[in-house]
Amino acid sequence: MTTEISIGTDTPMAIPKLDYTPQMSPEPELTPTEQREKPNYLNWQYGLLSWVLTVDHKRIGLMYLVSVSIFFMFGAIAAGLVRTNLIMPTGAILELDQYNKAFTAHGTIMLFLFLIPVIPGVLGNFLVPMMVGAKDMAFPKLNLMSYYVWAAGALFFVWQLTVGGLDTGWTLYPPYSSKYSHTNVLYAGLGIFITGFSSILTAINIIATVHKMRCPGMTWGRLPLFVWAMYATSVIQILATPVLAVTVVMLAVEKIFGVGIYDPTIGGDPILFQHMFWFYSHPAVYIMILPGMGVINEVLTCFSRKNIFGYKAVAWSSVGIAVVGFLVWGHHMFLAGQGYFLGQVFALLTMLVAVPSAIKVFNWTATLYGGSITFQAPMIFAIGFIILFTIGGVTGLFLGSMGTDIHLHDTYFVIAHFHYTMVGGMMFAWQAGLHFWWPKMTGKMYSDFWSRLAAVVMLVGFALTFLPQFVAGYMGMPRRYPNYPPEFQIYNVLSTAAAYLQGIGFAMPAFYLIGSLFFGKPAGNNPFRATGLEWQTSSPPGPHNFESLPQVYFGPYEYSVPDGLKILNDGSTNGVHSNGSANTDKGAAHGS
Amino acid sequence: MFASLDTSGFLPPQASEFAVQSDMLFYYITAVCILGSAVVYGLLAYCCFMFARKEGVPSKRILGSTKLEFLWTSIPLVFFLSFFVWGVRLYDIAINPPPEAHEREYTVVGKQWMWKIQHPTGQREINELHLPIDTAVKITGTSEDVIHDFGVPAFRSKFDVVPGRYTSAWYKPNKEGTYHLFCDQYCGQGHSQMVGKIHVLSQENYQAWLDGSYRIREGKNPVDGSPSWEGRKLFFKLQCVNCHNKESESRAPSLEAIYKTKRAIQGGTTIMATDDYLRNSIRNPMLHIRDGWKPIMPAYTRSQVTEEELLNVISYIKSLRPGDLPSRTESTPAPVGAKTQDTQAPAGGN
Amino acid sequence: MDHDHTHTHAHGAGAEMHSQELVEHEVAPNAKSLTTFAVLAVLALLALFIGFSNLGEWKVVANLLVATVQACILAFFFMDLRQADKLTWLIALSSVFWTFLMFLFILTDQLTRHLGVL
Amino acid sequence: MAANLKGPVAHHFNNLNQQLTTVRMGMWMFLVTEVLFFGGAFCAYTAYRVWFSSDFEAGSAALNVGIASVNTFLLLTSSLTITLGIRAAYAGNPKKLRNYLLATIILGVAFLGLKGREYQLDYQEGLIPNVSVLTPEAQKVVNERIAKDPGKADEKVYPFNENLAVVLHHEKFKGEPFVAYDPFRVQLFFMFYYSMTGLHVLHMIIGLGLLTWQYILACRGFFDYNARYVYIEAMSLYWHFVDMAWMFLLPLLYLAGPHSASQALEQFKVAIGLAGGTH
Repeated sequence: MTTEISIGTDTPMAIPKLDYTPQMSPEPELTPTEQREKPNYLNWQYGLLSWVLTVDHKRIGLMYLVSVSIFFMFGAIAAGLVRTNLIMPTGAILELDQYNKAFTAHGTIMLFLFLIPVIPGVLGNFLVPMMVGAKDMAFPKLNLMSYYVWAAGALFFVWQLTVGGLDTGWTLYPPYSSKYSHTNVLYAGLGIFITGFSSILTAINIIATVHKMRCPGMTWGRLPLFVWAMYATSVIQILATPVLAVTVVMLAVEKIFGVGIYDPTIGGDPILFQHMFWFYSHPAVYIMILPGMGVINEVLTCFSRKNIFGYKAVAWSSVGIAVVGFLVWGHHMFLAGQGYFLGQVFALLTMLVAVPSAIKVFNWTATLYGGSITFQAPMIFAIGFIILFTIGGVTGLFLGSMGTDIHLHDTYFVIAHFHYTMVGGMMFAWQAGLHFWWPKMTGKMYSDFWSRLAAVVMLVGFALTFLPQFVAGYMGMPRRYPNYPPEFQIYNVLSTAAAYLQGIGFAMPAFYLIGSLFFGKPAGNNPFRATGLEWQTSSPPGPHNFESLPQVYFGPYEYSVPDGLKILNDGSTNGVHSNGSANTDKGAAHGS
Repeated sequence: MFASLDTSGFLPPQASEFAVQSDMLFYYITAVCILGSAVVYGLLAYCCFMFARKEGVPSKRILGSTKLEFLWTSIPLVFFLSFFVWGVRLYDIAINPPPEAHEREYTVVGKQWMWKIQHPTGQREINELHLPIDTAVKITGTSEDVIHDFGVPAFRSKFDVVPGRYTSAWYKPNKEGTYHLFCDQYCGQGHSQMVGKIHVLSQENYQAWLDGSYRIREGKNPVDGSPSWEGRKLFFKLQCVNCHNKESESRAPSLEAIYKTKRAIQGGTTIMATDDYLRNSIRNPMLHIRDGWKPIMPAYTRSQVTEEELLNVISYIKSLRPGDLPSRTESTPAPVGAKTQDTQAPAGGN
Repeated sequence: MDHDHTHTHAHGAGAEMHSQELVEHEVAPNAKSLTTFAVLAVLALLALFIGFSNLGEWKVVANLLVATVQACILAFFFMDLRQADKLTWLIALSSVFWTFLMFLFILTDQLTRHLGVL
Repeated sequence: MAANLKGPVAHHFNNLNQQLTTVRMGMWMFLVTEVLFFGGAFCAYTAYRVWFSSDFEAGSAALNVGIASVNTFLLLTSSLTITLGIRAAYAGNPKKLRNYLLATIILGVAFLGLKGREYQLDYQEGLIPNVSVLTPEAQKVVNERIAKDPGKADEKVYPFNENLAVVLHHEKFKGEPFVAYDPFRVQLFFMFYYSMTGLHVLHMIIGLGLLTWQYILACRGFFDYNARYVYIEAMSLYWHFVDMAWMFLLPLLYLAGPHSASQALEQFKVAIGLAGGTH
């Protein structure tokens, strides 16, 4: 570690020359064989039971990783069907109802079984306890339970797919879903209910962990921003998910007993469903994107060797999004017959909630300023995130402004917008995080070349997939159309072609990441020379994360201070110091 | 099922004043957003190239700058609020029709999977709406089953039709032409079949269309509810179709497209087929006999055809175009527009 | 939402952990619990009395007032909110606050929708 | 007092204090989700309560307020007993704790028993939307109507509406200021009644299961480490919440309509078999 510390300062060079070689720490202190003997969370227990009954947050994280990846594959296949069908104006491969079931499957699976659980389930489970210096989640058994609850909910989705699918769209609007759809609304509703319960449990666990399990010295001001983001996300999950649950319950009651809670012909009100549904489902998009933003903070700072620009602003913007994000759901209903006055309130709050996201984007960009940037896969993904999320964000403004929303509502413009935020934002953040922490999770390093290539392919493929859809949407092409007027064909063909490229991109990591498990070279404890607590332990981490209770003296992102001690002594930086490379000799836990 | 409409470039046609106003806001937001994104991307590119890792050049330690953060909090906020204000004013226009529009209220009923439309003058259409140019009209809609959405991109207009309630919008078309009508709210299997056409006609064409003598779409039948539509029913009721039909061996001259044409009559002269001519040929056929036909046409007296009915019949005859004349066996067909359903309309479900 | 909370932890979890004493359970003499129960029972009787009266419009309002008081007493004494720390208060209040937000916005629309729509 | 709390510290906690406060916090956060879960139902209910107030009051009039009143006190008492249990426990009296747990369980079961009886009576009165069939009385009414006007013979009969009419015009409502109602909206009220009380009952059952489990643990000496009382404490928080939910269900569902003490008493007698059927 001393070698890390001195990098960059020891030799003042006359002519600095560009150096794109990855910033790898020198070869790990331990030879592979030694590392294998060293007990870690993967090898200290054997056998199937030690996995299915584990309460270790790291193993549960891996279980989530495998499961959500499988469901991502399902969702992607459904997306492929949808895009392929849209090559022809009259529908290339699917019947009308098949198409409806395909896009519904795509929506429900991607939302409830991938986007919502992926980062809280995998990275949140794996990293939050390590980042706050704890041995495990606050409620390990609850953690395991929430995984199995989620799996049970997922089974209901799979079941309803196998027995004929669902054709209501993921929004389940009554009276179509309650009265006119002959597909498996009840199974899907049950699935939504149960998976929601799981995400509540995870959220409780994370919040309790952040509040109660922080190691000595880990103040709120020293929490990694990923933890802040996960905290805000969990708050949303706890406060919003129950409302969706009860909404779905009432939908089921209406469907079973044929009583009009939402059915206007017997006194009910379909708009009420939309209100209660969006009370969850709009905050849900922040459940999906906030963890991604958290990941970006970690990756950007590490690969630009910089402090985050404006720690407080970024942290509180997460909380701000979490709170204000609850009060904007009505912008999904400007044209649904919602009251005009309330619509104005929602429109105003929508514009306000856009501000924290803007702050984040600018702060990220500013973080790069004056850095020493290298472009490994996680960094390329992170930059891709900023590029795509910016587009996703600004196009949201068109939809948030009541006037233009009239024309763009329910067109492909909306589709493109939320794919730019959800996929371009969340998926790229997820890939960045996965590539960033993969060495920590597995102890193996993946192929630098292939990972960079995959990042570029995904970026290009994604951008080209959804840019044409903005145009098609502005031309007026409605969403959820298996057939469409011929003049829209050109945009759809472009979009589909790029979608295939994107698909290739998303498939690549599966190969080189799994390959790295067998052929990858040992990553070492801290391949990216990052400062987070999770990097101070061995990789893969030991069964209880740290060998001794870590003690934190410094803020999270002290990349630019190779020798923290000096600054600590002259006290010039009011106690904000790296808990990582700098103070290895001050009792902070580190694996080596 | 979809006729490709002539749409030029990347922009949907602007067929109403509101479309222009809506696009102005759209362009405004676009300009601001492109500018903002340009700033972000510029900084991003600059940093990525200028601060790529250089041997021996450490990174600076910058913790942040409240001034800058205030800057890029307040500036976007100002623009966002401008979007909000302009957007609300635009929305105001969209939901508040001018007073004259209330006199011309068209009603729309959405149903899986068709639009049933009725004109203030009583004419009914399915999946088609003919509108007069430069006239503010109000559209009030509801649904028979699920939630639909009556969307006309060319007017930048869209509103959900909700079962159990009335919602509405208004247009003032200012450009003749044929535009798309979409159902924008997912409504089940036939969602993408629930589409149609908006025809914006000149005032006189619209009037002609109303009484059935002017038709844009192919198909033999006058618009439902128009005089010609009544006339057509009488045409069958009074057995005219027995002789005047499209069969080859028909015993009477074809009536297709004869209005305002010269007709050769016995005695070597010709006569212009005016309304009077048509009227006489029915009330008193022996007045003028068409050259080359036997005088077998019976006279229809007031007791058989009232004056009103006669007007309708004549209006129908005037509306006949080549190929429109029905065959004897034909019965009263479905109203105009219904055939656009049969393309892929699924069985059951509605 | 948890601003004040941040301050409580500003000096660090480590210090916090040692400074923070166990949430005391000074053994409330059963008398206290019984008194609480008595009050709650009286309130329940009051609720029934109102329910059996003919207040018309105001019946539900009065009843909800009583129920709210009951709930507060229950939370305060039986659920030991009285001696709970800031964080617990924050959690409890946030639930009330968000429920309030939901009611505020949804009911605003449900009850005023007919206005302003053409 | 804090000093004499003893117990094993789970592997991932640093000290007992951390463990106990964490458990309490977890349960409180779970209660937040419960509040919003019921809150959503209450919100929907309120919207319709305001729109269809007279119909909802009519529906409420047909409910069995007698059982509800008694149940209120059962639940209150159970809240008391579990509190006393915890107090006793922390005062170092595990035996009392066991007894109080048992008392709580018994009270809860009694509540559920009465609730079941109430559902049964509703079923007998044919007050289950779209499920119930014509009760004999309602059949009589329908027959009379048809006899009076044979033209009505072929019009559709909605069993719920007929049964409701019979119940609402029962002599127990004589002299009540009664409002006109739309039976279909009353069905809506009953849907809320069944789903909200049903959810409440579900919570009761879960709570009783946990209580029983803890009672068994208590008997098997799990709570010899008195630090583990925190689990009962968390459990009691949940139990109190269930009580709290009922405090709002009572006025919103049962007391909304016109009722009288005498009628409530009558209904309760019927329920426990001290008096003949309501009709």
